[in-house]
Amino acid sequence: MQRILNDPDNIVDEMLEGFLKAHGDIVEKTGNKRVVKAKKIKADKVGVATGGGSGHKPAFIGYVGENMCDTAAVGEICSSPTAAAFLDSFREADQGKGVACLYGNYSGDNMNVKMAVKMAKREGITVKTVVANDDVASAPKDQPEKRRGVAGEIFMWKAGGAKAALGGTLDEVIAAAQKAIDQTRSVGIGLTPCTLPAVGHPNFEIKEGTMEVGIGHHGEPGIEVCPLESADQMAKRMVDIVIGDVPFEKGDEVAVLVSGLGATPVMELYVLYNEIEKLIGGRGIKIHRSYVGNYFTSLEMMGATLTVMKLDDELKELVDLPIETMGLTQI
Amino acid sequence: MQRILNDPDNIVDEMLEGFLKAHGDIVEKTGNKRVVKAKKIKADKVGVATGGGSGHKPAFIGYVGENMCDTAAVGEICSSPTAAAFLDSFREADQGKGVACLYGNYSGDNMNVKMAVKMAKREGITVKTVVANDDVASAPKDQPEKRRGVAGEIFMWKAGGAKAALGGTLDEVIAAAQKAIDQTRSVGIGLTPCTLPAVGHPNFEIKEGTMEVGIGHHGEPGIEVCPLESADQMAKRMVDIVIGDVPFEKGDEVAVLVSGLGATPVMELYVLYNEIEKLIGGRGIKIHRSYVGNYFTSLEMMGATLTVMKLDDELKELVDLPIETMGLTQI
Amino acid sequence: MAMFKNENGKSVLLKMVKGIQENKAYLGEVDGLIGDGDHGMNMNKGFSVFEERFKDKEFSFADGLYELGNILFSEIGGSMGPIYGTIFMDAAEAGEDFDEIGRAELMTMLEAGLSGLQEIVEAKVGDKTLVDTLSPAVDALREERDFKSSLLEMKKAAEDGRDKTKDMMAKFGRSARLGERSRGVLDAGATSCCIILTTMADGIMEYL
Amino acid sequence: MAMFKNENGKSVLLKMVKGIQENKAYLGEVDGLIGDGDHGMNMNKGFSVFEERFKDKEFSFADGLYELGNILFSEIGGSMGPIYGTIFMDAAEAGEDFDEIGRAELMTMLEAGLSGLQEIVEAKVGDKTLVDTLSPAVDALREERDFKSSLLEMKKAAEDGRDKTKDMMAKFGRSARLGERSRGVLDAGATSCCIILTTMADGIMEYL
Ligand SMILES: Nc1ncnc2c1ncn2[C@@H]1O[C@H](COP(=O)(O)OP(=O)(O)O)[C@@H](O)[C@H]1O
Ligand SMILES: Nc1ncnc2c1ncn2[C@@H]1O[C@H](COP(=O)(O)OP(=O)(O)O)[C@@H](O)[C@H]1O
Ligand SMILES: [Mg+2]
Ligand SMILES: [Mg+2]
Ligand SMILES: [Mg+2]
Ligand SMILES: [Mg+2]
Repeated sequence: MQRILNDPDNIVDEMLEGFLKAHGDIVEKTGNKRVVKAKKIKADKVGVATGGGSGHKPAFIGYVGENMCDTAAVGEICSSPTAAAFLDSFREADQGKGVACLYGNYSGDNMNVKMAVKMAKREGITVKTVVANDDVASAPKDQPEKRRGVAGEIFMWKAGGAKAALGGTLDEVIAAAQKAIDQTRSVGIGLTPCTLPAVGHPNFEIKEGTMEVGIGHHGEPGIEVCPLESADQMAKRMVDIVIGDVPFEKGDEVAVLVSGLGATPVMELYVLYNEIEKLIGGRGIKIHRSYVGNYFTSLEMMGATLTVMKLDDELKELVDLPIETMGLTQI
Repeated sequence: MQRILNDPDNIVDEMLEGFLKAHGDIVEKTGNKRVVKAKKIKADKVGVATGGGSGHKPAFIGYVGENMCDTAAVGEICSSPTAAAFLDSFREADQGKGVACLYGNYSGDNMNVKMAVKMAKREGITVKTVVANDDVASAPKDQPEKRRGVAGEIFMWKAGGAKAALGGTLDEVIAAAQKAIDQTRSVGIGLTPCTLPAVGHPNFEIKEGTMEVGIGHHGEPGIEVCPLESADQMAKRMVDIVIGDVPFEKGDEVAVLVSGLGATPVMELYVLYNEIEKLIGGRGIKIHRSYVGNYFTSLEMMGATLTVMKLDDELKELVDLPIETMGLTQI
Repeated sequence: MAMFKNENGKSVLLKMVKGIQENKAYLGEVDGLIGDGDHGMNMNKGFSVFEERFKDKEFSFADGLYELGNILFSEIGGSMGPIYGTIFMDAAEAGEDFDEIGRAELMTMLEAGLSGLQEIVEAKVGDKTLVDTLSPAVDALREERDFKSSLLEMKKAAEDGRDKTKDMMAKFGRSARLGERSRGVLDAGATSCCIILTTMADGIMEYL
Repeated sequence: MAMFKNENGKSVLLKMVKGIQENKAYLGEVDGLIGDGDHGMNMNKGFSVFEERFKDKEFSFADGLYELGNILFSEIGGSMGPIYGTIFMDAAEAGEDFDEIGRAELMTMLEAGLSGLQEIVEAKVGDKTLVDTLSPAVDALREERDFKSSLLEMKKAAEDGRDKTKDMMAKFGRSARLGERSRGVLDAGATSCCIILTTMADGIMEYL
């Protein structure tokens, strides 16, 4: 394992320390060492909280900052934060107008958030939630409640964060984030596995010369293992899966996000995007805004994800709002 | 080779097409398909050109944008752009006030830039150059002309680009960029090799359980191969090499940049930075600004580089100026 | 009839800790097949924190379970934080007033843990989760028997329950998304739960 | 005395192309040891672009060299663009007026290539670059001999020159930074230059 580590059991805490030092202008620490808070939070607005397991940089703490998430609870690698961390993140985010907790659909996160929301309620903090479930490959279309949240969470945070920054009520923030994720679909293709530092070897296999279509952010098996394809073929497969799942229509405007899974050279993401753009354009769909880079990763996995969100006027305004976070700064 | 590719011979052109589509708000194409230009260039200023081989994303085109580089010439993977591309990049960057060409010390780049400068001169375009040579491990201190340019180029572009944006003359821009690189030192540690897509297998080896101290951005061998160390030990080694080379003194202020080489999880860069910050602080040196992320990579190599620039008032002002590029957006 | 003193909890808890530590890699492998491979790592981390923090202290069985559950719940998180946290803390609360623990008392405790769990997860027997281990283990304690035989029955029920998860299709947790493809391997949580119940029984039996 | 017609250049150039194409992987390996491993790839790309673009055209030896050099220079870049670009284009310019090419004419051409190169790089014989191949090859052509013997001598000189780079310490290019550690392997440019000169000689000899 060729990695930059001290004791793997301390990696999350050390990472957090380093992160806070490097981004002291954007984030700050809180009383709970597993909760990070935005430095500049507009006064008197709805709080926006998130959280999730570690190993997905920039997610989750990399999306804390002005006009995006106010707080993030931090878990172990690939593992939900504790209910206590979520609760503290709600306390930090709350300014008396309630808190929108926008997180991903994983059983650990669901349980911990649910418990934290209950505890918050006892303290008089109203928390409403939106659960991202954009990963098309993780369950059939008629079982959306089983689908995982992946890179589409970024659009959910963007929309919810912007709505809150613009003065939306808790219900409006929740509605905007829910609409964003409802209009968003993602799919990933994995090319190599990843290794949890404390485990020391990959916990699943992707054979050289094959690829795993629909892989999850923690290496969850996808819908199909097939021979490695060219970038153009991968693009076609991804666009077909994503665009095929939601009624994207000719004339629609969309936001597109292509993220590497961690170790794929960024140059190759542009090669992939080059074809994705042609295929989406070829369907008469207009790309209003696009993001290409390492936006939601899985340690040192190779591969990429495609996320597409269908826009209406409201979502367009929310997506376009400037933000400053470690993961994405938009002027 | 688990990569996202079509014909490897076309990777650079396809990447460029994708890049231009994704970042149409920041960059635009020019008559030469291997030259990229910033979309917003302040009128009537000194032009700032750069260029280099591909495979180092965000470098080089990722640093084209407002207040940084105006143009970049793009080479094959790990290979200098042509003299013709450099020449065209000078033509695009020139607004009658001359062009500062800020590039890295590699023999191909040196030859092509030299020829392009000569050709530009014949057309009446004045081009002056600064050659980055921040890589401490690439040659002894008394042979700075042999040292490679690595991630320190980012500080050189930042300083030169900012000086030009603030209205500096060509000589002032060159002086600022030269000062930046003279005050900057870098070192890299490589943990895994990289594979050129057209070659199909790694062209050098780093044995599991070892690390290459002083590795170059193209896998050039370093100064020492030694057993893999902990993040803290790597940090110490890097800080000793970098801080030991230039007379950084107690009370100095510095800018620090920790870059991954491509495939190292960003989380681990923060673990590394956490210790680097302690060590630099421990020497009584103040970190004015820090960057941690994948800023100058080598395809899918694992490992990291440390770059430190000693600041004075001028460099501080230049480093702090906002920029908007694909590789770095600073508000 | 042989009973186990609640105050003798330490050696039982430490045996459970050891069981998890020794199976860290194995649990990771099982979870890696249809999950994300971190089950051994997270369990080991939580149990080891408990060991570290309490190795020089004395504590009862119920208090030990409570502290272990609380560490999992409030410091480890993941799925195991709420799940084992709830099981252990609810079992502990049900047992904190017992001086001596026999079959009926242990049943009361584990039953409380199981019903606490069922308040937070929907999984039932047959859904390929740790419920498939815990639920039959509790049932095995229902029949009146001497404590030692009961413990042996509980171990057997836990093992059988764990083994049955192999052919099941996962309905909850990460592996649920695999549908049919989740068959053929054990469930990670059922496996760790079996280790926990087995080492717990073994630890108690040393006092009988 | 046997001469080679400039107008018969195509088969010679295509032989050179083939030589580089067949050694793409080998040149990459040689460059990988103390350089960055791309020498075979870049050379192959340039030579193959030339082949693709000119395979259906007729051209003289001098014109072919010029076009090949120009492609390397203006489309490939790297170190090889300026280096081989200069060598080939300068050699071509020196030879464009020859109808027939013999020992003296070839010497004139390659000498022009070498001196063009020396205007842009400082490397001399002994510095572990392609100059170690090219320079002795040119020298081998100085002595009056029949053309065929001269070509054989030139090949031998190129091979010897290439082999000598093995023990040298690199003074220029990427591998120069390795100092003493650059000894023990061939120089990539010297190796490709030897292939180029050898296939060039072989191609010409087919007409003698
Ligand atoms: N919703 C759930 N209901 C019941 N058990 C669950 C649920 N989610 C997960 N589990 C149990 O947790 C185990 C996985 O634990 P672990 O790997 O530590 O967590 P994670 O799945 O978050 O990585 C599964 O094998 C299963 O037994
Ligand atoms: N400054 C120089 N002077 C002479 N020859 C050089 C110089 N730089 C490089 N070379 C030659 O180029 C070869 C390497 O070519 P190549 O691998 O294509 O370029 P790069 O080093 O840019 O990757 C070396 O083996 C050497 O023969
Ligand atoms: Mg997990
Ligand atoms: Mg090269
Ligand atoms: Mg797991
Ligand atoms: Mg090379």
